[in-house]
Amino acid sequence: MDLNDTPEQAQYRAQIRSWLEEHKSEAPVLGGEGALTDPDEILAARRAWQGRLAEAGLAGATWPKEFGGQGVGPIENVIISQEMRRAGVPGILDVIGIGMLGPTIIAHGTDAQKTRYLGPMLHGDEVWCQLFSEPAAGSDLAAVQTRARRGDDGTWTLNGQKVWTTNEQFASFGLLLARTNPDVPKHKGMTMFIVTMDAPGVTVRGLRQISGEAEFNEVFFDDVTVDADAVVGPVDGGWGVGLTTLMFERLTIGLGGGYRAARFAQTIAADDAARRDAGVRHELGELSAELEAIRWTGYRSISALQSGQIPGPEFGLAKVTMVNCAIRAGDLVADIIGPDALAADGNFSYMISFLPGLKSAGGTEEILRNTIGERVLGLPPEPRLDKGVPFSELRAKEKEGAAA
Amino acid sequence: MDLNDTPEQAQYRAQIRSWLEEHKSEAPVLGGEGALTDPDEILAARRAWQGRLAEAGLAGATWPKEFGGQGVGPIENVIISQEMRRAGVPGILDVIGIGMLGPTIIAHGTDAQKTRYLGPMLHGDEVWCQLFSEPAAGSDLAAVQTRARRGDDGTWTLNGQKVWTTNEQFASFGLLLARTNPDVPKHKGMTMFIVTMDAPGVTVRGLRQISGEAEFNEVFFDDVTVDADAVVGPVDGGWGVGLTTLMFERLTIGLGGGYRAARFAQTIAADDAARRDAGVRHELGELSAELEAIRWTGYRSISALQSGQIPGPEFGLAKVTMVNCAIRAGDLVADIIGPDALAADGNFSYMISFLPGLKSAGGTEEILRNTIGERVLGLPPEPRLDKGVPFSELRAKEKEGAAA
Amino acid sequence: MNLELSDEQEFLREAARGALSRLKTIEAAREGLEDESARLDLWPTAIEAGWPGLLIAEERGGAGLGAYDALLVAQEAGRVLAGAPLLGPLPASLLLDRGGYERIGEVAAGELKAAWLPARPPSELEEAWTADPIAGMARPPAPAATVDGDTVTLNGTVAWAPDAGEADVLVAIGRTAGGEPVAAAVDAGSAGVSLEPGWRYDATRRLATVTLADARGTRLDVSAQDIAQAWYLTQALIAAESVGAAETALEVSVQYAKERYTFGRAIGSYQAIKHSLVEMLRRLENAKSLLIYAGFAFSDHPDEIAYAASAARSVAGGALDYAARQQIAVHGGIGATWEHDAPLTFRRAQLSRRLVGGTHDATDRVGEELLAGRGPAAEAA
Amino acid sequence: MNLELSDEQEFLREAARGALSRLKTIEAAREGLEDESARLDLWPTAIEAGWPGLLIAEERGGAGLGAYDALLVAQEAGRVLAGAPLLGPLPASLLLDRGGYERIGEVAAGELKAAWLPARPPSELEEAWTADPIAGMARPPAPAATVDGDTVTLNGTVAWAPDAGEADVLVAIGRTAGGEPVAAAVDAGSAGVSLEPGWRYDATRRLATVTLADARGTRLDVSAQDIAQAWYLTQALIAAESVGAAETALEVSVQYAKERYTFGRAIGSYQAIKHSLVEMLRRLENAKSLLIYAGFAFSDHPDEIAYAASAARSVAGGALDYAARQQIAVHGGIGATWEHDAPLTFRRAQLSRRLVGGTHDATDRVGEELLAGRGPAAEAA
Repeated sequence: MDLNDTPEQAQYRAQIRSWLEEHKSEAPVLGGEGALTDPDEILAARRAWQGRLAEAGLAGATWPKEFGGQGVGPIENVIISQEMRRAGVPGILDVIGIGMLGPTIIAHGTDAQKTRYLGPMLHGDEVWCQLFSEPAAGSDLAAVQTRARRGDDGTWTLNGQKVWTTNEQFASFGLLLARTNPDVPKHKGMTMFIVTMDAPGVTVRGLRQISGEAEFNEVFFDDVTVDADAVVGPVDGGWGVGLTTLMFERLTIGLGGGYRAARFAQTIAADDAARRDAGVRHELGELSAELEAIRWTGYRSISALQSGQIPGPEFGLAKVTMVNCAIRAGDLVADIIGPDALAADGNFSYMISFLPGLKSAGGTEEILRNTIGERVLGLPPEPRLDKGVPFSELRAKEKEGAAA
Repeated sequence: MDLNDTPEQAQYRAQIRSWLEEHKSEAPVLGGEGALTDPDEILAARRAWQGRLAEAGLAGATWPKEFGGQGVGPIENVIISQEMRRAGVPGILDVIGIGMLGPTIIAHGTDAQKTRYLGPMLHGDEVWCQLFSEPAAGSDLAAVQTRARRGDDGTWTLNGQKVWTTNEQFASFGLLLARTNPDVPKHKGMTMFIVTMDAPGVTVRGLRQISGEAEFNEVFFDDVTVDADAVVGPVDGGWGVGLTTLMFERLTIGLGGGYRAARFAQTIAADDAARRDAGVRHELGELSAELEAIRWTGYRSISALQSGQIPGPEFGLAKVTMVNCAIRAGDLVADIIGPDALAADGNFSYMISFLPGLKSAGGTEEILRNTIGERVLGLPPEPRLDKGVPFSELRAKEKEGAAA
Repeated sequence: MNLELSDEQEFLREAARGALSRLKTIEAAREGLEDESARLDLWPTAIEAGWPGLLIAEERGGAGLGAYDALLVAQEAGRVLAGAPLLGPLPASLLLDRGGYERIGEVAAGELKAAWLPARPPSELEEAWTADPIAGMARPPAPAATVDGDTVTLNGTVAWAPDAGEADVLVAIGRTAGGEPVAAAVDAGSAGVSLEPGWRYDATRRLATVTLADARGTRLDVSAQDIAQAWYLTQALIAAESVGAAETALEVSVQYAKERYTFGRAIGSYQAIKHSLVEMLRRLENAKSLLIYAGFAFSDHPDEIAYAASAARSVAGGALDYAARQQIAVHGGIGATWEHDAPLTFRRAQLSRRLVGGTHDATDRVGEELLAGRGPAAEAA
Repeated sequence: MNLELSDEQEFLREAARGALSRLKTIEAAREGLEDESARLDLWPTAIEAGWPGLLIAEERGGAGLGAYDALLVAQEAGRVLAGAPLLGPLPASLLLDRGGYERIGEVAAGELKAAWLPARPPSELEEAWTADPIAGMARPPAPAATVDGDTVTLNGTVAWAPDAGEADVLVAIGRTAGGEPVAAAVDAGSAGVSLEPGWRYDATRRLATVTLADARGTRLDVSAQDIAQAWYLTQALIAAESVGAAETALEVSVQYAKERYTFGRAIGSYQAIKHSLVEMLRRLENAKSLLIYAGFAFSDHPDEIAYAASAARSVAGGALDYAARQQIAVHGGIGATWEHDAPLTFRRAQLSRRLVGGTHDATDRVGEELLAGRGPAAEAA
């Protein structure tokens, strides 16, 4: 058991650290004294900072060298994150593009696509968004209804709605999954497209959450035209392309920070009655022990990465633990403070409002438990009623069922 | 809102109370000073007491008069139970016979069966047991494998095993569900039989539970012969007969006593440190409030009976609440007392050992939640893979799946 | 035994439902979060429906109804997240009616709006009468009171008192030097009374922090038991509101679970969703049973009021907490958006559990009563 | 960062698994409930495997291994519900080794069997060093100690001490008049020592209540921190045993859920079963992560030992409680029968959670450390 770096990693870390030491004054200040406040300024500064990071090999480090990356492994990526956190500088702006969409294009895109899109993505000149989820699809990502029809001239016309997406408001491009053939089973009739976000017919609308803030967007497509060369991967083969994106998504979760027990403890310790209450102490202990556990689960996944394994879906359970413990912590702290804990400017009210939505974000807890039960424990799947049924028939059945 | 009797009920109650006042000295003493200890003596005394109750109209009161009952409604039955509890006398011995199996025979039996069996059942001369559940069937009552084959002489030969049954060790008869045709879907090929428990080939074995006590039995049938007139209801129509039994079973649950919060509170109050501990107090409060709720849910079902409604399956949720609260209470009390709470002769160790089994008794919590979700909330059922498939094929599929 | 509603009770409930249905309460709950002017004033509705006088004796101009009747109204208000003025006025009316308040007729008619300043009865671990704190877990003592004949002089602060900001007359609970509680009717506009109205998170609840500095009021001739009953009536009313809100959350969620499909099946056919809806039902049914118990205690068994009302609030509070979170979860992502109604239920649940002692304290009280041997006598009937 | 086991650790674990697999530990756990002679004495196994000297320095005849290595052994013992003599001997060996005990070589070789009498370090709400009580929630102070040179005289009782009934030498923790803890090696056969061996519910655990009446022992030269570490080592060992037992419960339950059919499907395909098995996994993985943390604290961050070991016990205890009950539930009725193994896991879980302070107290300690600002420093690495 060794929490330390190998000599090679230590050297890599030193190199990153020294670059950051030298350049951190160039990073935008997003919090505390002297912080930027104007959203446009923040955006511009973060784009520029991502550009600096890319030049220095700290953005997209796992990308192959030919596309501007460093060709390093996931563990080096973790080291970069740790050092950036340590240096107190903001991370890259386009996490989705660099972490998931770029790698998808590298895997499935044409040479022309790679040449055109990867450079500006890496340097933050063009931000990307992911357009997979739809309101009617829910947990079933493959139940895409956004329709792409091919015209006689080979161009495609898109109609539909995407949701639960971020960054659209300043994204240049989106990677969009659309249905191109409704008459085959649902996984088979989809195609992946690159869409220009300022194309005519694209409308982005903020989707306000419980807190009142628009953490996500809805995007509407109304007769949006894209060229034939916007297709990524084979026509009607979009599901396979999407799976690549989802695989890269899994690599990016579970290593992050999350809620720390000490923060809740400080608030409780400041209230003498709460501090001496046996019930409060016990509840704090219980949720903190679990939060501590997932910190170490995080180290375990880093260690797994290090020895060449990809962390299994069971590490997704850390998210379940994190969300549920944070919910308990919010309830505990607000029970102690009382109604004032719920004041709009309270230290915990944003968290209390944010968590119920987080519970569903990135797949509901139920879906995650299914996946882990099946992939990790080897339990048999639910019977599937939608297998092999053409998508158009499925939709008709649903409408019938819901009306019954 | 009125917790009191109607004038008619008050009169009925007075009549029951006065009979009990007069005759309670004849009841066997089962606990405290002067209690019987010899199991055979206890059994004989309880048979005799059931006979006295039957003569007085206090056993099988809801049975039609022609079969020895009083033809009264369920609310009068509740009054009888309440008064017996109040008088501190034991109830009837053969709850299963009088509450469920007798009514089944009344509904589906032949005249000869009614004449032969109902009288001795009512008076405790012949005790009955229910032989439905099987080890391999689990929650699926219809997955009966016990086989009944008809011989050329019209008699039937039984082979198989039943489980989770009570009273076999002194029962004269059992009502048994067996498969008579495996080549039709599973609900269609079963038949209900009356079996003599001392017939050659019947073996009863106690099934020890966690506590070490044999609260249930297994019964083995090894080439047991029954006559053609032992069939209750139509041949291959046993499932319908069984449903009648289950309907009467539902009427008998949910009105009983269960665990009372005061008992746990007394133990806690006796420990000064526990009594003053905020966490203990809160946990006691939480589980007690729920236990109190189901006491009033019980009154609600009595009130529903009174106005002619049969309590819905949602009242089955009271059992879920009861078991889970009692488990929490056991854990709380044992946490306070420490290892001594688990001593074989401790006040709570039997309860702690008993509850895990009770959680599955009478259908698992999961099955109950399915039933209530579907029947009460109107939610759609799970997809059924076994519908319309011949039983023999189902079994073959299972064996294949389990081996995979 | 008959626990069905009487015809009069059915009528009362239907009338409340009807009156509330004519108002856009849910919309107001949402819009009120950003625009205070969008909030509804339900006092006219309350007057029209006769709620202010519900618990006041008929001979003094009220309807002379019982606590359970008030719970039926509160449950209906909860169903549509209405900010009905009940938690402040009804317990106040109980004390004013019993205490021989002169202008009780005006209170009953709704011409004089009353609200009480809740005071928590002592318990083994907290031996004084206390008020809700502005923040934190330590409860301050109820305002200090000196009694001179019919006049009571009060000093102290009571935070987060429902409906107190709009009241004409406050029923304040003071604590004498000897630790005994005393109730007084204090004119809201009189010297030494300062009111700081405010709201938190749930725009349907009007709250106020009231500071009394040598404020004078008229003594009400009520016992410590009466004052305790006002506290437990408030607990039961919050329980009933919570039951109503949880009931709607269940109905809405069941409906959605039948209509929404994923992987070719209605989501309500999946055990995870189905069982969580059944868990909502289980908690709700338990809470309903305890509302009946609380009503029964008020009408027939006053020595069980503390136990029954606290149990009702504890279980109903838990039922609403669970229902509010599950309603969001069952609806998936859309359930956590501003335009959906589920977050409004969630806001209601979050604030309710922290008002008037809080759900947590009600649960503790159930334990307190049992540990002190004050649980229910034995089987009823 | 490398949290994989070293080759030596893999070997230690495999050796433990091998040694235990040659014994019928599960059968003994069942038969021992009715027949004390059926219980296994695992001391010979322990000697052969070198467990008594595991934590003793190499120069004094031990293996010089670390706490995490001991946890690996405990986890293996837990997997097969073995009554391995670890909870008494290992913390005792830690104190004897650090304290300059003369006969440490014999202890390391297993010729002299040592067990400690656990004493709980103070906390904000319980300011004295205390012992486990015979019954009830109030913890008695650790035995009173008077120190005269190298001799310590002890008076007091420690209940439910693991392995103490079979020990040759007891490591008793006394409390001086000034409230400071002092450790002493006491010959189990010496005057003033009375041992009452006993067991409860789980036949694999040998326990004893030890009364010291002017019993004399030799002072061990250890600090209060050392004594506290013995307590937390015991917590971590119980955690590791619990992880092992929960791991087996999960494996057995998953296997059954794949093979058992109802309504035409394997029961493991139903969400209710599947999600509860995943919940077993979630708790188990969390507990495993905390075992690593506890091992890391012992080897690299002694100021986090209290926090890490307590967190491990808290989460592992919860994982075993849950797994034990779910194992029974997944198996349906058959899981609650005498002949099944699931009740043996349940017995283990029930007793474990009440030993050496209990799971509950370990959870409280996690809160204690955080409230006192003694949580982990920041991100490691």
